[in-house]
Amino acid sequence: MSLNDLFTEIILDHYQHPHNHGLIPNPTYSSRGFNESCGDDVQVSVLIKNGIIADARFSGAGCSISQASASIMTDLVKGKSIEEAKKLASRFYDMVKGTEGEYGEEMGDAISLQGVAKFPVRVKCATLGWHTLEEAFAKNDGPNSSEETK
Amino acid sequence: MSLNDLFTEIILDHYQHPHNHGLIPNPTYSSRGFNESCGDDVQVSVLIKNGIIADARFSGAGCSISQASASIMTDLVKGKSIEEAKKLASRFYDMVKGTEGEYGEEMGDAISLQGVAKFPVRVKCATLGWHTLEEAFAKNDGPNSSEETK
Amino acid sequence: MRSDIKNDFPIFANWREKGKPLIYLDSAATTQKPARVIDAVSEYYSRYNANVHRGTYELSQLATDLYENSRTAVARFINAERAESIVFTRNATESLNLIAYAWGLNNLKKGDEVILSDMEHHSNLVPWHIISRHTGAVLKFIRMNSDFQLDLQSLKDNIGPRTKVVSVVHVSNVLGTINPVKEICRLAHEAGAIAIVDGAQSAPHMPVDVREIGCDFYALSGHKMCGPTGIGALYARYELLERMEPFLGGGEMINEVFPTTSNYAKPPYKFEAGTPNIAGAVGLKAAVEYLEAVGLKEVEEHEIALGDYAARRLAEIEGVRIFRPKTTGTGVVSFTVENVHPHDISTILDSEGVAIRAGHHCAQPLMRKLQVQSTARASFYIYNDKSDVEVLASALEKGIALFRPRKKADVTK
Amino acid sequence: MRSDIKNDFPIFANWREKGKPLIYLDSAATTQKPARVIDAVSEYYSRYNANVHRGTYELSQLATDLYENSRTAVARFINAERAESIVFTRNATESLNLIAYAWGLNNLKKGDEVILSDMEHHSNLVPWHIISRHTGAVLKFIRMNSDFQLDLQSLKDNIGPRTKVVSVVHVSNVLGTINPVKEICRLAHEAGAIAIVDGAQSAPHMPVDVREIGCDFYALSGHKMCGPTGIGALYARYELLERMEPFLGGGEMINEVFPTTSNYAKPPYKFEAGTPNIAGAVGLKAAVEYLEAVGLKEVEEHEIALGDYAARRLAEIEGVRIFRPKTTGTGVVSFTVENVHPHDISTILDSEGVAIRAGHHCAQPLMRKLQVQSTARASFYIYNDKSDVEVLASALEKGIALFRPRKKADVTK
Ligand SMILES: Cc1ncc(COP(=O)(O)O)c(C=O)c1O
Ligand SMILES: Cc1ncc(COP(=O)(O)O)c(C=O)c1O
Repeated sequence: MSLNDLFTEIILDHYQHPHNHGLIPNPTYSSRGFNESCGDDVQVSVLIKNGIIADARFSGAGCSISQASASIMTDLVKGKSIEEAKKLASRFYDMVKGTEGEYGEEMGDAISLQGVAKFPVRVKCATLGWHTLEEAFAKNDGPNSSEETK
Repeated sequence: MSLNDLFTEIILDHYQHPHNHGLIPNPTYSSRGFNESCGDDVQVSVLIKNGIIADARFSGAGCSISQASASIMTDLVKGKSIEEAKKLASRFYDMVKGTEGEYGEEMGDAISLQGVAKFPVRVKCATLGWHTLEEAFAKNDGPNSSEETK
Repeated sequence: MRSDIKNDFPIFANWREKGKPLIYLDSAATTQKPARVIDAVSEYYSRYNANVHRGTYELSQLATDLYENSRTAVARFINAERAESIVFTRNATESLNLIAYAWGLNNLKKGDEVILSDMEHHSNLVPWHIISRHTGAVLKFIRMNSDFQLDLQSLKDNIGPRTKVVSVVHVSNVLGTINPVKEICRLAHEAGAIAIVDGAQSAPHMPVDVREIGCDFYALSGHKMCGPTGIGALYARYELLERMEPFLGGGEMINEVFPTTSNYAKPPYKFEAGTPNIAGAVGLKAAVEYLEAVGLKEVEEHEIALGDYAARRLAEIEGVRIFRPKTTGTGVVSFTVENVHPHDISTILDSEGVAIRAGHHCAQPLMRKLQVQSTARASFYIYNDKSDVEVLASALEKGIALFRPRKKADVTK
Repeated sequence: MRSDIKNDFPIFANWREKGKPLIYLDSAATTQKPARVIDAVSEYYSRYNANVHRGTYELSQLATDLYENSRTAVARFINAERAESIVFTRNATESLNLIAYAWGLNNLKKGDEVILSDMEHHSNLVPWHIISRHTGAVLKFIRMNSDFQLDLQSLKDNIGPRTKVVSVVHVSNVLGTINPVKEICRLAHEAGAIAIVDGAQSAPHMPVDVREIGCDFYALSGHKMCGPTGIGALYARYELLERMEPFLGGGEMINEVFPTTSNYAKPPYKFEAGTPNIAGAVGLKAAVEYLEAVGLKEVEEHEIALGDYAARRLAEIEGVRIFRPKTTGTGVVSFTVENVHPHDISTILDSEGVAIRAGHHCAQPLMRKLQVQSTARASFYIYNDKSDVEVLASALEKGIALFRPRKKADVTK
């Protein structure tokens, strides 16, 4: 259980230089998530075009794991359908909870979060962005009105 | 710790044939007391004439100890001043709580409650009548209006 | 029941050292604790103690896991649909107050009706007195018939569009009556009311399935089911918890707090303000597992058999009157004895090592219905057997002899 | 402080078995438990377990005596005028909610004012949010100055005839600030308001005298002072308790119950509905006695010395910022580190066996005042010493090195 398994170079890089940081002005879906255990706060917004995630961004503040994971996530889901993104989320949960399995190419930089499985207290940080994305998709009121009016 | 120390003949006699049972129609002082631990319920009423307890009665329902003790008490306090009655109450508490001391003549039949000291759960029963008497005396509103108007 | 089951409970051996065996017949008030539960609590403090949920280190994560595993165990024990339907409280009383305050205070209006029953424990009466005082809601009662059973017709007659809550005790702590809660919940729901079951006396004593019962809320106490004091649970349908306002405010139950407003965490956390009784929850899990190992069906059968036997045996004694339904009794046997007050009975029995309860059993309105001030109550559990009933019966006979009516003696002036 | 005091707490030896010593620096969240407390709880269950108050047999009387003796011990611990001024609760949170509900809901009216402070724990905020929603009372705040101390002038400016309640934390769980509660209570009383002190972080750490402070209410948690989880206390001036409406309704707290009304027992029983955490109270008594034996003055001096030392040592590390008043700090040291999030600090320290807390510490409004999202917090207690500070400091230096800012790497596409 070495710290280097958790705070990998890739994680620290995403943390210090996050990708897709900010919010989409008229997102199709958006949501805000809290990590009750340490106060992490993440907002995720997504733009859908022709059934495909055309843009995904996040903002907020929090620990290296939550921020790096959200950064990686926004990279990963772009160009995917909602269904594909959800499938990836579920694969991701499996990985960080330490479920046996092959986690390969399709995980992209997220593979660098595999070490989280050895730090149970940090699982919630790693999954915060993904849960928030799923909540955005699941909101009862469907796509944000912004999409409706477009 | 024999049962015969507690349920003495005198107690059982007072229980089965209580003295001064009932209520005084226009009492100087009266109060009602509950024993929260077993539901005993005692009402005590007292008539003062010329600074002396001219009459004392009790009613209610409860266990042998609470009823016998109240019966004995009403016998004892008649003819005494309020101060004397209070002094007796305090002697009585000492006795049933097992405080060392000589408890003689002045206790009358109450001496038969000495065995209560060996049954801590029953102390509250034995003191209920006396506490109710003291509460009657202590009531903020002073003597009942019935005395006032007499 | 295993004949050596008493050995699981250290208190019996420890008490015997004092001279006489303990015949503990007050399990409806609180049960004794098996070593397994006592040890689970000690072990928690000696190995895993830390605050839960907000911890960011391993020890705290271990404590959190132990606490949450207990929730899962309680959910399984009463067949709740999910662990998050379980809110930890201090006891059944707090569980019932939680509903009355968090649901009642925010949802009841003047003229709304709350239906309780003639055989409720004070814990399912007084909270509604308080809430009805604040809201103007009206209380009504399902009547009890002469066989100490609830008269469902009186529910049907009273229930209607104004009924917002029906809350009843599953098993009476005085009579042992098992009430038809499934049918009562069905009637409540038909009328659009919420249905609450006070399970303080059912969870410890029989298999309970809250989904089969169909209740919205179910309250239980850990200390009455071999668990520690200070821990209880409220089961609730999760959607109800989501819609409800919180009860106590404080740490753990919030999402965001601003100086003058706050928004709340998801249930069950929304209802668990402040540091919970973590060791209590750990002990409750051990208790649940212990009872599951014994088998709840077996517990139930053992108790009913003992209750039946005791009721028969005591009824043979002259002057004894039993308050127990003819067919649906449990291990609770309330009785009175002519000319001997229940409190005196209890002292007499205590001198023989037999612990029973005497009093109103926190059910004064029921006492008035029974037209008694108090009763004596023997309540049996897994560690009791027929020999306990024999000791009880013969001690009782002895006491009755002591109190035989006598003429006015001349010892008093 | 005795150098072998760690041996009183079994968790340290047990944890060491796992490989590395436990440097427990989260005592403001909950303290570890001495063997004496753990054993008192076990012994209670193994020898004296029965329900309290209504018992009519010896075992129940023993349990009742143990429970009531604990009340006496807690009263002595904070120098309450009488044992009946102590109400047992689950924790400080419930104590504060009890006041808010039982006093606040029944006495506050639209436009009445409740004064809190900038450094309150959520437990002294959220209950007032709930009650102000129900009553229309308005919340105001005593401001904090730049040395992390309360600015009494802002209290004087705000207090007035509409002020009905002033409720403040005695010692801040984030800053360690000791607030001038005696002066605050005096100002409250001058204005005719009731004065409440949240003592969750003072009772465990210094001699407390509620009569000297002059407060009307004082709340504490057992688990923060070497006691069990699930037991806390509310001190109140007895006359206030007498005048107050009850909070939870149920068994034990009543005198007479009728179907639709009830009247109540005397305080403190009026406020203790249902079966209490008896074992918790027994353990709390053992904790109180343990702390009295150590000496509260000694506890206080030890903690302040350690807090001062740690604050100095950590401030030497580059990028560390300390949130602690210059003169009146305690054993609580909150800090942040440039470029390293508190949660990451906690993980780094945990890997060296050092348990600290990271987060908002249930004080989000205070975090906003401090303009941080969260802090790391080391909180010291009797079983900590300077060597713990050294391990903390060097682990922190290691972590900071790991997180040194780097250029955008090419490992990411
Ligand atoms: C200042 C303060 N008040 C109240 C509380 C609440 O204590 P508990 O969670 O034991 O109810 C705490 C504990 O974190 C605290 O530090
Ligand atoms: C039927 C019933 N309901 C509620 C309660 C209250 O339980 P507790 O005192 O554990 O809150 C009891 C316990 O006496 C009970 O028998």
